[in-house]
Amino acid sequence: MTSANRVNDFTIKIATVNGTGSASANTLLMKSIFRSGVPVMGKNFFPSNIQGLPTWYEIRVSRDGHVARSGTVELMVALNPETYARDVRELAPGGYLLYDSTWPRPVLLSRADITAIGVPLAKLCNENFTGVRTRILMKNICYAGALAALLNLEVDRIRELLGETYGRKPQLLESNMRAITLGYEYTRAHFPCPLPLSVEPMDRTAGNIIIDGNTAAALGCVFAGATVAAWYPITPSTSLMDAFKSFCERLRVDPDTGVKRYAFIQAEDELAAIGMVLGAAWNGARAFTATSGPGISLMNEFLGLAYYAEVPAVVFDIQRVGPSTGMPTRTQQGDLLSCAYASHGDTRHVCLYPADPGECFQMAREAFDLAERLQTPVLVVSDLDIGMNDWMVREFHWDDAYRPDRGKMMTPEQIESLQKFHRYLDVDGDGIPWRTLPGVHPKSAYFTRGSGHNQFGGYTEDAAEYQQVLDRLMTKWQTAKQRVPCALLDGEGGEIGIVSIGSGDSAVREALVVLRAQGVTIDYLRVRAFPFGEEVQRFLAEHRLVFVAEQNRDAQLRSLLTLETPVEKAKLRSLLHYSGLPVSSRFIVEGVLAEVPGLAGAGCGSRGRSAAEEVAVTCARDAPPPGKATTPA
Amino acid sequence: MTSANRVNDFTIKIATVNGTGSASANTLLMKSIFRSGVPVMGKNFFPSNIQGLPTWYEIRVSRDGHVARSGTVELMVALNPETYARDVRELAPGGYLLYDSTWPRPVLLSRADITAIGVPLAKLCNENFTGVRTRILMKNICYAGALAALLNLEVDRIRELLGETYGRKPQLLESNMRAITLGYEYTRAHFPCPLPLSVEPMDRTAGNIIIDGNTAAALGCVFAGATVAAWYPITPSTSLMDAFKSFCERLRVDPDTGVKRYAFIQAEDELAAIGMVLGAAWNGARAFTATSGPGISLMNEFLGLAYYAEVPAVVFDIQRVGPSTGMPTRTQQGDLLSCAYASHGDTRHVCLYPADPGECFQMAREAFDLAERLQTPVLVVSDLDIGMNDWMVREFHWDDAYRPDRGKMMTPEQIESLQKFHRYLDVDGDGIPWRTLPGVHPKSAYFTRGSGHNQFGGYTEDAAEYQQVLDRLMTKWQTAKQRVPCALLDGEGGEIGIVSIGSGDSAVREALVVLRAQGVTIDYLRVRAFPFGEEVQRFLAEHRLVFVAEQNRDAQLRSLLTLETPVEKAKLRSLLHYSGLPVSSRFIVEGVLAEVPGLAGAGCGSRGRSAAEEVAVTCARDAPPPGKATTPA
Amino acid sequence: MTYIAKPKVTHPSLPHNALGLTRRAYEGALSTLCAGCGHDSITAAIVEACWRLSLEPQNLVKLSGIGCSSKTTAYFVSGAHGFNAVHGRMPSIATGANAANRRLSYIGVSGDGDTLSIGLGQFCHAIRRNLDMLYIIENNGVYGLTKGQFSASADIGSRAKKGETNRQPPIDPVLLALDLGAPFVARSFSGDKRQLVPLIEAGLQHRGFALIDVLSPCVTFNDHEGSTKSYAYTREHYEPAVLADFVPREQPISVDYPAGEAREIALHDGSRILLRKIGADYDPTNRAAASAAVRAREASGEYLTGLIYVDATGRHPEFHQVNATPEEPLNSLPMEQLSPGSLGLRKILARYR
Amino acid sequence: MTYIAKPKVTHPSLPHNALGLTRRAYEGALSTLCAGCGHDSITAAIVEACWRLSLEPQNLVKLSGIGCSSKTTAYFVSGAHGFNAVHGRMPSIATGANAANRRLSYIGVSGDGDTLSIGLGQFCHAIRRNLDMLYIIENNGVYGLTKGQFSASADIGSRAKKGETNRQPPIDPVLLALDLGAPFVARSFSGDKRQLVPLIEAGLQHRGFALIDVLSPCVTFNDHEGSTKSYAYTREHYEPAVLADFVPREQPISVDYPAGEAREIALHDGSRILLRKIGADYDPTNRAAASAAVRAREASGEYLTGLIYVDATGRHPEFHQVNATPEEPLNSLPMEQLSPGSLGLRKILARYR
Ligand SMILES: Cc1ncc(C[n+]2csc(CCOP(=O)(O)OP(=O)(O)O)c2C)c(N)n1
Ligand SMILES: Cc1ncc(C[n+]2csc(CCOP(=O)(O)OP(=O)(O)O)c2C)c(N)n1
Ligand code: SF4
Ligand code: SF4
Ligand SMILES: [Mg+2]
Ligand SMILES: [Mg+2]
Repeated sequence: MTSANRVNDFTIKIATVNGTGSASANTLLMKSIFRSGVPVMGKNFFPSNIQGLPTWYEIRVSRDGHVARSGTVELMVALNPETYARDVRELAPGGYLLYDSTWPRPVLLSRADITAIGVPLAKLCNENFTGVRTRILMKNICYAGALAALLNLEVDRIRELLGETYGRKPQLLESNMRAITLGYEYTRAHFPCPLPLSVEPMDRTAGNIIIDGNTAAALGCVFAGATVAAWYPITPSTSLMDAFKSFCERLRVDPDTGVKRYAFIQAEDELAAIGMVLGAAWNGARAFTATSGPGISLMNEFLGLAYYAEVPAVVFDIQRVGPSTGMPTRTQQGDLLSCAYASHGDTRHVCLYPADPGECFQMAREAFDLAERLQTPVLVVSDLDIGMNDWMVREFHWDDAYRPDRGKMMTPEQIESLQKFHRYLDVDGDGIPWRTLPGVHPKSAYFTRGSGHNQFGGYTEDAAEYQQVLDRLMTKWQTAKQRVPCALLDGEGGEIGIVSIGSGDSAVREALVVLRAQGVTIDYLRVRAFPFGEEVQRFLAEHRLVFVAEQNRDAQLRSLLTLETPVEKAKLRSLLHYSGLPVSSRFIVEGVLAEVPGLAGAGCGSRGRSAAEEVAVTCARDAPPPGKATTPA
Repeated sequence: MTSANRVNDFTIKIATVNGTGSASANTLLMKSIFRSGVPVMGKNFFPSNIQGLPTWYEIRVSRDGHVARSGTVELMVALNPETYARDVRELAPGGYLLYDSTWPRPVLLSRADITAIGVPLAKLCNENFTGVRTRILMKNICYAGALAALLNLEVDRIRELLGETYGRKPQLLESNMRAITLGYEYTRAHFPCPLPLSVEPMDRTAGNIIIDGNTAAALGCVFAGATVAAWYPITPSTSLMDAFKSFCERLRVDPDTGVKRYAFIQAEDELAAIGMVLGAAWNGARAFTATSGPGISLMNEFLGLAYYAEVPAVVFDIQRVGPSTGMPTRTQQGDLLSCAYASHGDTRHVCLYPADPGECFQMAREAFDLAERLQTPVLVVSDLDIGMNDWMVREFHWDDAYRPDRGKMMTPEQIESLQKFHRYLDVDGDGIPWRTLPGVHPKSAYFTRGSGHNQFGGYTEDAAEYQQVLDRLMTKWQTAKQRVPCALLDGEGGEIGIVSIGSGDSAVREALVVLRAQGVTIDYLRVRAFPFGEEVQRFLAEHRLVFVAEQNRDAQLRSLLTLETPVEKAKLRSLLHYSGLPVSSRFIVEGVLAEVPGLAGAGCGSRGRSAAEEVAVTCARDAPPPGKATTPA
Repeated sequence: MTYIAKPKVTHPSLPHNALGLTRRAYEGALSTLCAGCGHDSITAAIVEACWRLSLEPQNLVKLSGIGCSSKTTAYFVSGAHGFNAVHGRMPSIATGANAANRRLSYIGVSGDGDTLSIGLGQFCHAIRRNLDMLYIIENNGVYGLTKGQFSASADIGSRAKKGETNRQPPIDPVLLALDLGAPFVARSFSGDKRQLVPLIEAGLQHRGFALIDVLSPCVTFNDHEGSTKSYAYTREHYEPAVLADFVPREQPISVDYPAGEAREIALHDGSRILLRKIGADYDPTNRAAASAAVRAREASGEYLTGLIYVDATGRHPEFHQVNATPEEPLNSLPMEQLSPGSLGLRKILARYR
Repeated sequence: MTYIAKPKVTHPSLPHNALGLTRRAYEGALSTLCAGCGHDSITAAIVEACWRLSLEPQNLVKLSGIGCSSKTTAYFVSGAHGFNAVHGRMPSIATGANAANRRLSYIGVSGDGDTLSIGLGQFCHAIRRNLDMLYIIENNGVYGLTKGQFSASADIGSRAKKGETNRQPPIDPVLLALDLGAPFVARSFSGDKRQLVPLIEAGLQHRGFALIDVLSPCVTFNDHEGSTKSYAYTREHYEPAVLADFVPREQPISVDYPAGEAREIALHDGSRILLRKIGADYDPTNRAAASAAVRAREASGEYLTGLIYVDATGRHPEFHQVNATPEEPLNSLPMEQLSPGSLGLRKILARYR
């Protein structure tokens, strides 16, 4: 750690054991920093079990508003004996180590370049609380008190936060506050406080919230008017469905009758979950499911049916580490290819790629509109990092004028005026046919099938009739390119570009700032949807060298770009991160410099904006359709 | 039809109704031509139902040995009133129409450029046979007699063939022969026989057989020593499994005890079928399944497990028209992408692409060896055209010295000599670890899982340990490139190349002959496996322009080439055929000329061999491993 | 919003139902099944039942999987929307469709392969959810469309056309449905329209999951001697347990039954099922007894048929009752009832600050 | 080819089994389940049973799906190969493995979610095939690993930790297994080692599919008041129907039972199960009666436990008997017995000329 000023600019990592209540302490710490007006982010690295295994929480404090992992840890709270050695090792030189000095920790001696701060957390709690479980829980609040002292957090704010949580349980509030105070007092009494890395109030968090992507996506579904949610539990998608359910319980249950204005169905597996979504959407409800990689694999057959029979559906894929069961509680962007081309035959799917909870909220709504407009499944491809971690994002907004875009769904009057309704006819030349709902009009019936059908909806084995429908689906695909959210551009005119996707965004944006400080200016494009619009093509065409930063082994985004744009792939350089932890800005910086060693100082000019600034560029496609509104980014 | 000499060079198409016994007449015709020493091919276009719908059979007679569809029909046997009009329309100018003149067919009048030959088939049979069913069946043998007269087929040969079929049922033999004679005599009596397009004995079929790819693949599985076959019925893979079962019933049942040296399991679905194959292969049996597109979609999850946990498996995908249920009885190459990358996460699979039944036989054996050598699923990606149609191919050979290559499977002695067995350690540097079988040695146990594991086989959520295994899998992938069958090259040194795959081969080979006759010489590469070897890379690099001929809408082979070789994709030109019928040579010729209009006559030199000649180039990789043998191509 | 379709112009003497429609209005596309296939008879029975019930065609939803049997949804009531799903997965499509609009009638047609092999899990779970639908299995003991493999409903000892004998026990959907809590469980035979049509009527009107397992011989692959699902065998071994008559709402019972022989079961919409016992002590409202009776018959190679079990007490809440969804279909709730609006959003977000 | 492992050096006073191994030799990796989880007790019972049976560790194959329960195969008999498949699909892996080598012992461990939701189809079909394996369901009424959702075995009226009440009927694997023809069906409780261990022994030695549904409370998500799968509720409502003792081959029956109270069932390898009836007229060899008894108890919220049904008559041929596979494992047949060679090929191809 450089001795430079680290006030409001450092990373804390807390190592504990899962199921021991440390989560509330971590939230407490993060929120109290957030309420001091200092930008902050929290990432949880938890095991795939229920209780008793190592777990970590990383808090990044960043006066500049960087929300990615930095790649270094300046303050380690090492409370898990099992991982103690490696936790100490991970600390940056010059860093601080907070440990429980109730027991001796000889490993400490191995590093002279760090400052160890021993607080007898267990001892303090054993003396002040009774009961095994209570003592364990309180120990994990007590360290928050110690950190409050070291970082100069305001105790009143902590009390306020505890009050919000335990307001109705005064006893819990009291014991928690007591544990905080124990840690706080002991630390102040025994160590010089605050440390050089500390928190000083600022005003850079106003208008922001701290939220995870799954909660945000669930909220988006509620606001978009989704009424049928079918799913099968799988980490890390579960919290999205839990959130949807609890929002609905709060917002959509008639207080008098108990009537619920939604159907929440726990399916028997993912095949059934997507089947239910298709059935419901075919029948006119806004319906969705959430899953992760294994679920996408299981949904392949039905996704192909939906593509070919043109049934809308919204599927959230909260990616985790694959292949196979992989590491269910680690993050990855490994399903890009399998989502884009899920199923056998010539099948392809519209995908949206949110980068943070704000986009999860917004794209949830967009996904429903697109699915109905395009009559096809829309996959919102998020990941564990976005979905389950705590992100600081702009507060969401909602335009009350919003009405669901049901696309080309015939009204009874329209049907009445027809001679005969034909399901798969390209009446408008955009490749999107009209559909009808059952029960609406006697003339509206049609037959939906995944077997060969002609443009009238009839069964066919005729080559020409079959091809006509398949070709129209490609016309629709072209139309989709103009309807999906466009890629976001930052900077222009340079020779070198970088493309990223989803949760990699924040790391890239920070990296670009760091690189610029070293004289390297790079233009940036973040793709937000598949198929790619022409702005993606243009960006690739206009740069001599384009880095593609993504979180998987096989360069899946680069593959999609190679396949679906005219880019010469030789100019695409991959930056691949696939450890299961969210990519850090450091990884990007080092990756860029390693690839182009001569770059630093060469001053590749570009009139780019600061990457950390809000990216405000939106393309024309983002304009809401007349009468509809969208959430400001 | 040009008036040129069409002796031994024309296509007959027979239009009937399915379930009426015309299949035996068609086989009879084809076989009798084959036994005259004239190369012939038969393709069946049948409906996805059991009885009563239109069905067609195309017989190509080709003195030059072309086995693709030519793209034109010179003799139409139009016996189905329902399709009569379009059948007449399809006939080439100058062609001949054989129809049942029992009823008037006014549509005939619409074409003056063809010769109609009316034979009162129904009348003849009604007068000579009794019983509704018999009369229908005999009508469909009777036309074979008429054709025998028109084409100058030897009646004795037909009798011989009928004898082989009905040898033990003299009554059937007699009635069939009577029907043949009825048609034959009537036709000779009323029309000038033979037609200008007729069959003259040659000696170009010696050493060949007529067989379909599914039967050949099944035979390959028997010879490779497969003992566990698990599947779920699906067209067009069913006949592969049926053939395996019936070969086993003939060859592997102990006549005394009834003991069966194989397990044939009809699974409850495709998920179970692949699960059974994995369980059996994990436990040391050679095991396989066969399926088609929908089955591949359903197998995605398990295929990912097999890739990551390194379990061998052999899967035949007999492709049919997608997406979704599609057209189950039509052919396509639409699963190339979904087979190569089946499952979520960073997953990729070894694929083999047979082009005809000969390769089905050979690659079945290779698939088992590769699956065990590489400890990964191997998908043999065939299609309905190869699998279910009648192909003339070189007779298969077998080397009795062949012994299954079990790959790195530890013997008890090897295990005994180890300190400790570690399942996923890269001992040899080729990315392929060693495995053990249950029940063999007390020190051999390991734990197979699709969740995160380290090189020792232990469960892990550690980033570095996880990545180490994932990286080794890529090393193994590199090794695979050197082990899979190489692409076949024909011609070299030209500027223009064409790449094809699987069943497209024969059409391309014929097209190249036609093109060369017009002064256009093109080098040809047929890929036979994924991942691609460096010969594929080289071919793409050495040609200025490369056509990619394949049978799907989305250019899936071109996509694989683009992704997995360094080729600049701009030089890849797609020739896409996706009507559901096998591609014809005419389609390729016209596609090439349309793309490069100036090509004809420009004489783009290449020292290519005749495309119709046997392609004899094999690369070093095809050499069998020491002590093992392979079938000559 | 519904419109009454004008009846197709047909022969004026054809009988009309309450909607003024003839049977023709309930027909569908021409069948492409084999001549004589049992499935076609079931199609005819469905046409008859829908006509008798005077269902508005557009208020019916037809669902199926893949198979000869599953094709038949195209062959009846062409005025109804149809969804021919993928193999074995019709129940999930039905669940979603039903969730979206509870006001329509749902009829699912499936095969024994579609339901008992690839689709077994979805079938069981649809029953467990007590989805309000009529589920018909056209049970022929084989896979017709893929040319005659044994299905999971093939009986032990049944011989295939090629000679093979099945040695695995059959999965009996009727037993499963009884175990899994289905409130309406029936078995019938495609050749017995008299028994089948009222069962279909009752099944369509009954609230909750109604299963009718219909023995439906496959003339092409499973109608030979030795097959226990052939016409001959089925005719000989099927034993009606109870005869059911369906009596529409507000219609008096037209036939006189001797007292004590008939029993009336009222459905939620006011229509009734009239049951006449055949076996002496058979009680079609006792689930355990029904199960035992089916099992006992099966042991002697016989098929107990008729309305084997029915519960119209509403003891078993159906899907929408369990989920407490509104009477109004979920697919047509106005946005105001779904989205809390910008004000609501601000409130919700308060705790994320 | 098998080798006898040298016993790990342990305290000399620990008891040794016939192979000279102590219980330690049958243990596995350290459990990572929650302290008090019922599953850990079942693991201990498996260890005990394998030790008592003197199984050679390498002759055991451990199979599982995904879930807390499915993790446990790593926690016993580390000397046995294990295959932790994907969620719900263990039965197909077991089927293939068993097909390849019939000489080993197969034990599958699964959860109620793994078996009754996503895996229901495979579970039922493995039973139908009468696969020779012991299948243990560690049944806690919830999805433990994904944090407490109701599973399909949750009872009507059972309350979740968050307060929700389940209103859907449970799927009872015991009833299903009885319907589907399983020859060995048992239920037990993780807290009753006395009952459980002999059942595991018997299940492992029994030829054909043996199911043991073990109630196994989830202390973290389903052990509160209101849960019908909690320790408290289970202890109170479980009712042993028959007590089973397992008697290894050639070992005399050590305890004296009053005449008429015990009944011996011989297994194919010569070992025996000794059954002692508890209920007066309970007959564990009558499938229909067993089914009725289970159902009757269930109606009153009770779990009938013990060896509920057993058939050791061999009336139901197991998988390999049905398939007539050789005694020698398929995975080790020599090529000469499999491939007809070049001569054979020429003969075969004759008819393609
Ligand atoms: C995923 C998948 N696997 C296999 C098939 C092939 N297939 C079509 S129908 C069918 C079985 C039909 O049997 P059943 O449901 O009994 O219907 P039947 O034809 O006998 O009426 C099968 C296996 C398919 N369409 N999809
Ligand atoms: C295809 C797939 N879907 C979902 C999951 C997530 N998942 C893991 S375990 C589990 C349920 C486990 O429940 P159960 O079998 O009852 O085991 P328990 O944890 O209760 O012992 C689920 C849904 C998965 N791993 N794979
Ligand atoms: S094959 Fe069998 S089930 Fe299919 S249509 Fe023909 S008779 Fe019916
Ligand atoms: S969550 Fe429940 S089932 Fe899982 S380990 Fe903990 S107690 Fe056991
Ligand atoms: Mg059937
Ligand atoms: Mg459970």
